[in-house]
Amino acid sequence: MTLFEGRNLDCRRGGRDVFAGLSFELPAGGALLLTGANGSGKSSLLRMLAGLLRPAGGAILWDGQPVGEDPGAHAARLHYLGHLDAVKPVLSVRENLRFWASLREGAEGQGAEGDGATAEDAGGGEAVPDDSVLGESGRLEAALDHFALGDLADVAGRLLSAGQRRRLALARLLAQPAALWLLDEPSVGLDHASVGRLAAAIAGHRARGGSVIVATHTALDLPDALPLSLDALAPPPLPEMIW
Amino acid sequence: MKGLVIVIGRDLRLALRQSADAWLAVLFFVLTATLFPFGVGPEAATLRQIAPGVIWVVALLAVLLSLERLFLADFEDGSLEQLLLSPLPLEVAVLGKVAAHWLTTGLPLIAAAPLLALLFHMEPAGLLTLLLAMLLGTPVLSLIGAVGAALTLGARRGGVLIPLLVLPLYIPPLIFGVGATESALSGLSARPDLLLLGALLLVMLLVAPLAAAAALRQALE
Amino acid sequence: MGGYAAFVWPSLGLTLVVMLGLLLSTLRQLRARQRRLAALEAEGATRRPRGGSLAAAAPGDAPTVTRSRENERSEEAAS
Amino acid sequence: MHRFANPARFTRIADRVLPFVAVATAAALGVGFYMALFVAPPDYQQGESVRIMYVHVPSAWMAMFIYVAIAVASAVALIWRHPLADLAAKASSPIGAGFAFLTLVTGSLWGRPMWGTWWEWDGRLTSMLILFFLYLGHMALMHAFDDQQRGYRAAAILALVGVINIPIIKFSVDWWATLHQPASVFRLDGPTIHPSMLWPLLITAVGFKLYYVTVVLLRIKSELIAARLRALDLARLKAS
Repeated sequence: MTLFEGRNLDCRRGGRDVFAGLSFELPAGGALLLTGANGSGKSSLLRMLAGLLRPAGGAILWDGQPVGEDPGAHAARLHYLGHLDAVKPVLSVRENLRFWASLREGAEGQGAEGDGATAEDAGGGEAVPDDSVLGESGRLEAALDHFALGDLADVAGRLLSAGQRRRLALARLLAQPAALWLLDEPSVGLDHASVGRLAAAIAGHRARGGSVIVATHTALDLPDALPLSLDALAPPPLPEMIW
Repeated sequence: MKGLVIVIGRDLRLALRQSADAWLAVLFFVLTATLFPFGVGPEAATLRQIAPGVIWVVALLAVLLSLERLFLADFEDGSLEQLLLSPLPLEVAVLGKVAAHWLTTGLPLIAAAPLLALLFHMEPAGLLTLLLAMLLGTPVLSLIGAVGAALTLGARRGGVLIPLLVLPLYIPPLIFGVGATESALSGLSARPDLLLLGALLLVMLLVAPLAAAAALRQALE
Repeated sequence: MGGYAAFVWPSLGLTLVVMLGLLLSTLRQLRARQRRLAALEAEGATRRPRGGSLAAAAPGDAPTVTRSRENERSEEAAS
Repeated sequence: MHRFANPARFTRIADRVLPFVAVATAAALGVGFYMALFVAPPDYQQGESVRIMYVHVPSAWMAMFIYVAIAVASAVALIWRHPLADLAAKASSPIGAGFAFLTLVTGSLWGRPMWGTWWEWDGRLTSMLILFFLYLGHMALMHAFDDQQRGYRAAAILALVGVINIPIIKFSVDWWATLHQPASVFRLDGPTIHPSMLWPLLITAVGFKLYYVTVVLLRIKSELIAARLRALDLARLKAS
């Protein structure tokens, strides 16, 4: 059953056609792995799916409804992780995370109740906190712990290394639930152990019925992920002429 | 409403942790104003006459100086796109950021205004009206400024561009603000000017968040 | 002109100068661009049949005009 | 809505219309200027200097009209993403700025014999000065981005904010001018207009409007070719 769908998407950036005629279907609990050369439009596609970028053509549907009809509801159901970590240097790790989490309080993602699969089946590694048991602050601490930031919780953002900042950005995914995760090179700067934690977080999210779309160059353990290569979708070498 | 408070609280906390930025505007306000006696001479009568105008113009320039950093840090570190993708409507987030900007820029200017009134030998009769007018007028400056700051994100020479876009739009609050103070000083009623300033504030409360949010959306595209 | 000639004639003259100047600069820019386009098209490296098989839903009748500044600047400098 | 978005069709229509508009512009301006200079009577108060009105007032009308036109084009561009609306806005603002500039200079030249100074902080002239600044801001923002598309969007939002603010600015400046000005000063305004003055004024005004249509069509045409050139450059860049 398809939950999230893109139909015939065209992307044009700076006068250049990046990709054209891209379609995909993603069920609840599904994963999509975007691959493609530099400049093939992975980041643009993720920004488009998040609602930051308007497609030049085609439609993006959630549960059969175009997401453009209610951008607020779409934003509430997704987590987007871009190249930038959105970490404020003068706020502590916990303050940084609490701000983003508190903005989402009350606007619960719909992905929490999935269809069928259980956390134990897919989780594999570390257990991901179960939302129903933990309160808001408990979930926040659990998110920090999951990415091994518990000891750094009171450290100012400016003192973090690039990998630690990335982990803090990833902790946002767990601090508040959202049905759809859009991850752009999530493993950049992460050490081996942290990549494992990321994979476990994604597995737990999927087990709870959440969907994920990942663009990555590094190996990331994503069982039964649907591959989507953007290389084949590059338009012919000459861009569409204006007339 | 809750989201608005969260955004204001976060921006206030950021501003307080980097308090140098907040002090800069007030410092500029006082320093620039003290140039005028050197320019026009220290005669009390002259200074008294130009006091309301000088205080307003200098306040306006101080706000202008602080505008560039309103969205720039959030734009550069990715916070702005996260804010856009939060369930909070972007217009509300903009309003929160503007409110925090006013609290850290406009309010300190109002607090420093009596000092300048003293230095310029302004009649005490006008002081209350001056403060009241600034209370209504400086939020207008922050609101209009937010539109300019949002429009120039990512532009070449963005910082130089903001004054060109924003200063013409600052003329109405300047006129009504100075008008209120001068009316009070000359024994007339300041009511019409203050009412107009209030009306301007209401209009800008409606227009500026919409325009600034639209500008931010296109800046992030 | 009743003593006002020194004000009336410059007013009309300046109006004509500004209006003609704007018109001429527009025309000059237009000609320069037309010449460059003609040269490029004569070069032959122009277009390919549109609507490749992958771009099935090619946006045929709603073309979007897009541009990048660098080109424009270099081209204005050239003209 | 997008019927005219096809650049080829636009260019075809523009090419067909342009000769007529250009001839009409030349005719209206020729007749208008001739009447203004030699046919219209001198004003009983301002004498021959009133002839400046025939360029000053239409320029002021055009400066205001073009800003509104830019705002309308901007709204169309933002709502329907019509590419020609972006081009129309970009093509219009230098023309509007030119007319605002002419209004200011002819106002100064008219004011010199009337007021005895080159510049008076008169409500109308001051508003026009601010409008001129608004045009400069629009043009600067249009060219401030590496991605022209962003320039279009940002300038469109600015134009809409500007058009909301223009009545506010106008009102506030009039408010301020009445406070600060002795009532005896001449206002640069159509004095009580007699038909013998109205006709030259209207004909010149029509000429100015036709001039705007001519130049804006030429400029849009030119922008379209520029866009095509950029696409070709980009294609070569990619091919190499």
